Amino acid sequence: MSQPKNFGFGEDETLLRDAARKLLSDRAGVEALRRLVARDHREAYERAVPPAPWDEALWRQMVELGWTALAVPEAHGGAGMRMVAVAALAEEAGRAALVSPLLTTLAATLVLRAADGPGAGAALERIAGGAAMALAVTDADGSWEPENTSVTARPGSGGTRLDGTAWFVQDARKVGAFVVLARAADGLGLYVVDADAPGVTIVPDHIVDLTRDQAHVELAGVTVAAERVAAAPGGGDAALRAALPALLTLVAADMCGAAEWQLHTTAAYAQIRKQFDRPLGFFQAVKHPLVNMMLAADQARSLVYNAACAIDTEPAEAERAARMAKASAADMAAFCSGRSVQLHGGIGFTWECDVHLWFKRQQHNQMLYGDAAYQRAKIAEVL
Amino acid sequence: MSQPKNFGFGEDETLLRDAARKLLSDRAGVEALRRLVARDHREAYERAVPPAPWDEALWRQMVELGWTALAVPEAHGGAGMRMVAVAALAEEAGRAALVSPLLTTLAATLVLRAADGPGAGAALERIAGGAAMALAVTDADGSWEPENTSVTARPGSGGTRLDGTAWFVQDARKVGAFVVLARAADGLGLYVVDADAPGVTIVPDHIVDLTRDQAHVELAGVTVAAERVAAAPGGGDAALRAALPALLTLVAADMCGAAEWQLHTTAAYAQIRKQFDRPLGFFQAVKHPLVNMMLAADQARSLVYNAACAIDTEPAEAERAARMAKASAADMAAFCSGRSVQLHGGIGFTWECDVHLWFKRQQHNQMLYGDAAYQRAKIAEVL
Amino acid sequence: MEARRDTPEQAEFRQYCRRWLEEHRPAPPPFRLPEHAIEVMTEEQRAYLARWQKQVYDAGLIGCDYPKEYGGGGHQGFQRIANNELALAGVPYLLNVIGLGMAAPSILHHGSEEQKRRFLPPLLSGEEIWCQGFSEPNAGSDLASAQTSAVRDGDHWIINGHKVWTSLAHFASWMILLARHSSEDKYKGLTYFICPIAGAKGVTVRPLIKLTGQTGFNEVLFEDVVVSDSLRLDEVGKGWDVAMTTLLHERGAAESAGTGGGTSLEERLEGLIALAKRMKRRGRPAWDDAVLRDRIVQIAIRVEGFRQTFRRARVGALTEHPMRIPLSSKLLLSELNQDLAALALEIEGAFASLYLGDAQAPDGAEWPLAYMNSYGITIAAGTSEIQRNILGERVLGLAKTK
Amino acid sequence: MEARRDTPEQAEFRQYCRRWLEEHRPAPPPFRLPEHAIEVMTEEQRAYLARWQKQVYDAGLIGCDYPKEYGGGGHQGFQRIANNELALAGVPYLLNVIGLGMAAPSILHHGSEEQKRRFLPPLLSGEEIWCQGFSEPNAGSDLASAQTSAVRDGDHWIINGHKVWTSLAHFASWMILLARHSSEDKYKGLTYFICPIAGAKGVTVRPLIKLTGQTGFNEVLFEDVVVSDSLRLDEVGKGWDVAMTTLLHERGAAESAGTGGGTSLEERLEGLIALAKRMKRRGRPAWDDAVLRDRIVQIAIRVEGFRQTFRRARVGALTEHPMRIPLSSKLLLSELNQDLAALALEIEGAFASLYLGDAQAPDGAEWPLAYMNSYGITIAAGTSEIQRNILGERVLGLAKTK
Repeated sequence: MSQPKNFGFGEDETLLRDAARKLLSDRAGVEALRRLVARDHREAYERAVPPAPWDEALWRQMVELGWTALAVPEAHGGAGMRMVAVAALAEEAGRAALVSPLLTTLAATLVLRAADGPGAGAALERIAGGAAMALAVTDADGSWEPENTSVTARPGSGGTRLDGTAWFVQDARKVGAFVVLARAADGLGLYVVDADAPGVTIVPDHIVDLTRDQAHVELAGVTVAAERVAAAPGGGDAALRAALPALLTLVAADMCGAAEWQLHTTAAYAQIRKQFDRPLGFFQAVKHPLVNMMLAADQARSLVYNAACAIDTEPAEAERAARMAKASAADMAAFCSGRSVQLHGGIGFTWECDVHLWFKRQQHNQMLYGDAAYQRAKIAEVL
Repeated sequence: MSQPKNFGFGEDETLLRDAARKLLSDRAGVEALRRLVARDHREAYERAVPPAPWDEALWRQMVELGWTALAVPEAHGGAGMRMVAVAALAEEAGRAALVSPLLTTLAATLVLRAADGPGAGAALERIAGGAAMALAVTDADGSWEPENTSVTARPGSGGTRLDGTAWFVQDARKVGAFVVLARAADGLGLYVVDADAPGVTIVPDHIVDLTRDQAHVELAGVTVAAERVAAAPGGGDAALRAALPALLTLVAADMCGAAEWQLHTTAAYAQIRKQFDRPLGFFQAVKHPLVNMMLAADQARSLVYNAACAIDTEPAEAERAARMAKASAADMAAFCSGRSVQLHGGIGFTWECDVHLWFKRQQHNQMLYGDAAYQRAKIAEVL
Repeated sequence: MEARRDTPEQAEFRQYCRRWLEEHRPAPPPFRLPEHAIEVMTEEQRAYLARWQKQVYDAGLIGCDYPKEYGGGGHQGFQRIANNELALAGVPYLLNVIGLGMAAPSILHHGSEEQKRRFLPPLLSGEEIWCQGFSEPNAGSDLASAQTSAVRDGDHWIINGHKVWTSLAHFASWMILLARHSSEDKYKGLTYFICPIAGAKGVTVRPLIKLTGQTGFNEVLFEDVVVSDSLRLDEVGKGWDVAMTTLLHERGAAESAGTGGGTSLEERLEGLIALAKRMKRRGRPAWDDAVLRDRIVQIAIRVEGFRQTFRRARVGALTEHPMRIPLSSKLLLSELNQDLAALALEIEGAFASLYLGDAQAPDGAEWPLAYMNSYGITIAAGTSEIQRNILGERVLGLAKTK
Repeated sequence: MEARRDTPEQAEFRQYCRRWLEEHRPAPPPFRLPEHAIEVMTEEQRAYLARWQKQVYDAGLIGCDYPKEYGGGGHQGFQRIANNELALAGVPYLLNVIGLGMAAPSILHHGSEEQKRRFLPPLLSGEEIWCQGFSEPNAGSDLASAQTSAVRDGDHWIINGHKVWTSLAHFASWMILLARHSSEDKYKGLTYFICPIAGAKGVTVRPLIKLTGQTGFNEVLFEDVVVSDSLRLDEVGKGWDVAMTTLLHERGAAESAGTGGGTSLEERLEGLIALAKRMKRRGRPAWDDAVLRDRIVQIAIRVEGFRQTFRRARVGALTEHPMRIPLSSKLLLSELNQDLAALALEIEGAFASLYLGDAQAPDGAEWPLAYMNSYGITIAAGTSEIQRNILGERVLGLAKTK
């Protein structure tokens, strides 16, 4: 199967992307973002229970616009759009450093889409209907290898009984349910668990990133009914592996959008800010790093669209393409974030300057699903 | 044992260094160097047998000044000077991109000094008397691990019989004898073999570096008398290992001297050459790389003197310090060489510009005794 | 990999190219061919390669996308395929590399109807070789400070000056020449000419030697050289704009010049990986060294990134600023080639010391040669430093560094 | 490692320091202490640390190499030892970091006899805290463009203006202040003052918040603040020279500020290695990952290189240009700290997301905090870009970029 010249990015994708950019700049611009998460530094970092603020009205609006249904197959009431569309939306979310369970829910969707259990379809329908969900698949070492899940699934009265803890769960306090990976006697399964189900305890982490919340989710004798089993034992890791390229592409796309914001914000500053009686941008020590930011962002972005397109049209190429996109985007994000602070000079080091919000989001993105070196090691295995 | 504050670099070392710098700039300056090795590009690279020109008169003068006897213990008619002195001399040789078996002979000296065989002392006395010698210890894979030597030593009539080939022998056509590492039944030994001994064939390599010659030395039934055995079987690898820190420091020092030449030559060019109606040095795209060259050169040089000083006063620290020096110098050399060409612009790409002579010498130095990544892997084993 | 983007029509053409190249692969010459076209020096090399280019042209693999009336094939998106197949086939490179990569697009965009009809056909067929006259001894990076003068004299111009970096000038019938007709304005004072070289009165071509020890570029001196005004490209004072077009289209030239003839970036990457699997490091294949492997994968990612960025450049919806990608390709490609070759030298270890003519040299000493030559590309036609200025100023809108 | 360079006398002093520090290690405070001195905000933190510095001073571990008549110990080469032992002992850091690192050397080199006798003793003992007034909202990197004005009025000067980046100002008795007495010459128009802060009429201190979410530096506003001419440091118009001295001696301040209090570069490296041996990567210690290990060794080499370069700076025969090493130390150290912290975050993987107050955060979230704070150091008191200009211009003699 061959890839379309334009990455499959056509009319619909352009419309979606432009609509998203407009809505987010209207409803989730820098000012709104600051009010939401950075009004006060003590509030943000010094509370015993870290805050997890988000704009639920904006969420409802995104649901109405069908963003949560984007990746849900039509058979389950979704739009069943291609990965290039999902990537474009993720890119806009990153550009706005969006505080929302949107990407988390899209990630859950991509996994559920690949799962064949009785509960998968129902969960997808809930998502299409506006439910936010998060993956709960990572172990205490922060490993992204499914085998390592520390949650166990055993037959119990009235269904499957889950015990253990899922770590590094994204936006845990913004979602209504978790898609939990657990080890049963005969393999790994995926289970849909409501956040308020008996036996579920959400323990918030204190994190650097102000645009997300993260937690570990403790499961003590949580019962999951048969119709909530998204992937029967033995099918869970298969579903995760099938969805992995899409998960990597999703976060890489977020990084590309965020990097564009960093690039343009820093370039704009270099145009107006004067030092030694000249605009900063006159100096090659500022100009050339900005150009290097642009070049790095372009590489990552091209690889993201290639990966998205491969997921849509060339599955055999997808994992390699997606790992390349994530590796490229992670190194790019580290570089662009550092320069966005450094090139802003003194003001860039302050809380009042916006750059730290993207700096921190990127740092968080870099390690999600494994950092650049990890992805490269995986790529080397297939070169 | 603690290191002296000044690295042990005192009066004598300063005098030696300054004398060396003067002699080499008088007798082996850039003009002389060009006449010697770069008069004609076809001559340099297109002859069936690559040339190996050198200034034997200058060699005799260096012998008179006692440079070859520098590292020879006083017991064998040498000056028995410390490694800091040897490093200082190597630094000047690198600064001048000196065409001479001097460093090769110093390397052989450092190994012989560590060898306990009957022939070691005699060989050291020959060197003190002005004989040039080279190490022949590397196998066909270019490995610097003694175990891998592909030369064998067997009892023969009238002494030991050597067979096999030693590869990547430096300045092979400028020396009178080789210190050959060979595997005997009961371990590795070191044997002093005259270049014109029966059974010795020197096969010149065509190499990039214009300031050296290199060859593989074929040994077919070469007989070595007992008094020419520098290290009896079992003692050869010990001697090489003992000398290794000094060998690494020697080549790292050469790189530091060469880098200083590259730095000052390129900076001088940036002072006078104009582009866009300004001196090149005005542009941070030129200025900052030049500063980075300087910073890298300073780091390597400090590590070289630390390594030399450790060899003299703190043997337990010597290997680690020397590997750090070589690793730092190799990366530094690659960076400085590249910038010295790039920052010279169009002229830097031509044969008529001097920079390629140092560029090529540095490229050769980088891999001698193992490149930066190899040294770091060795360091990691002891961290 | 390339093939997956073909339309049915293109796929058919690709098959045709493949078949033709298999059937017409020329016998290897009895003499050594240099690494790439811009190093060709001897008459026998020239004759051999000129014959080959004519054959390839006649077969329809050159100028595929150029209009028929200018000697082209009148197709769309065929040249990429032909280039790709030419590279894969490992046949000799095309001799008229400056003409194809730089002169042809400049003439196509800025030339008069007459000029296009007169110059493009023999350029594409290789019957007339072209060279470039931009750089000067005192205007390396700073093209716009060119001092070679063009003085109007009725229907003619009198050219005086000195150009360097002029690859292939010793075989060239024509040069694309950037000259100064007025000293009033640095940029508007420049005019662009098609200047006769071979046999032209007052033109002297002298070979220069590269740091690799190889020839392949020249300096050209002009003493009262007479050029008809009909050889002026675009208007008087438009020289800088035409030169920008030339440099924009240079990528092709840069790539083939940068990398040893026909070999593509992908092939060089494959060569690098093969080298790592072949060379020994601490007794095992260098490929088993995780640190080297990680760096090889970094290069592989940059190669794929370049390929995909080039692909994205053709998708309007996914590119904001129109010049953002085009202006970056020469910079990216030349530095990528440099880093790729440098890594190869590290993989080679001691063998990196071996050079042309050495039996033990891996890949015939391709890598040390490619590494040294890579500086020609990061320097020529606007150094990497200048490329970054251009990107910062024209794409990011930063203040001019001047 | 440090010890091996001691003279017998110094070795004895080292023993004394060790013993004293063991016997006088203060009880940990009931409240959290910030990572380093310039973040100290609360009165209880100040009191605790001021008490500690006084104790250390009375024990003779501060100002060891300063003349006795200025409250010092009158020794030579003792301070390095005391600092080293203070770091190794893991005791609280010294509060008056700007005073010790920047004000004291400036006063010692440029102050009058009276100024030295008046200001150095309480500075060393920590009884008077100092802050620095160099940067301004519109003169970040470009110190020399400071606009804060000093107008002569008989035996006094009237100060008006706005300084930022003034750590510890909220506790400070004094500020080293760079002000403009004349607009004629950018550099010669600057004069250097010792300006009263605490309780001084017209002085307003406002806290600023760092991107880490922590306080620790301030902005200070001056409205007709009256400063006696006897508080001028060196001559009128010599402000720039004094400022250069201040920045030259900043390393100490930069190091402690850059890196979480007392911890030395070597300790941070050990912490990095320990982290790598502790954190898991693909089920095994990150240290087993050859790629990460290679990068750790690269950092280890830079750390040793910095140490040895600093050592070489004191050996005349091995340093050509006298400023070559001193002018590079702030740049090297700040970028090394930044890269070291960045690598630590990669080693932490998912755990790098965890921040202050999280029980699972490795090393109490020291690394993300250190990484973010490292930008304070690559930016403050002359950005890395400016440092490279200074080195290129003052050491390599390149044309000024201005």
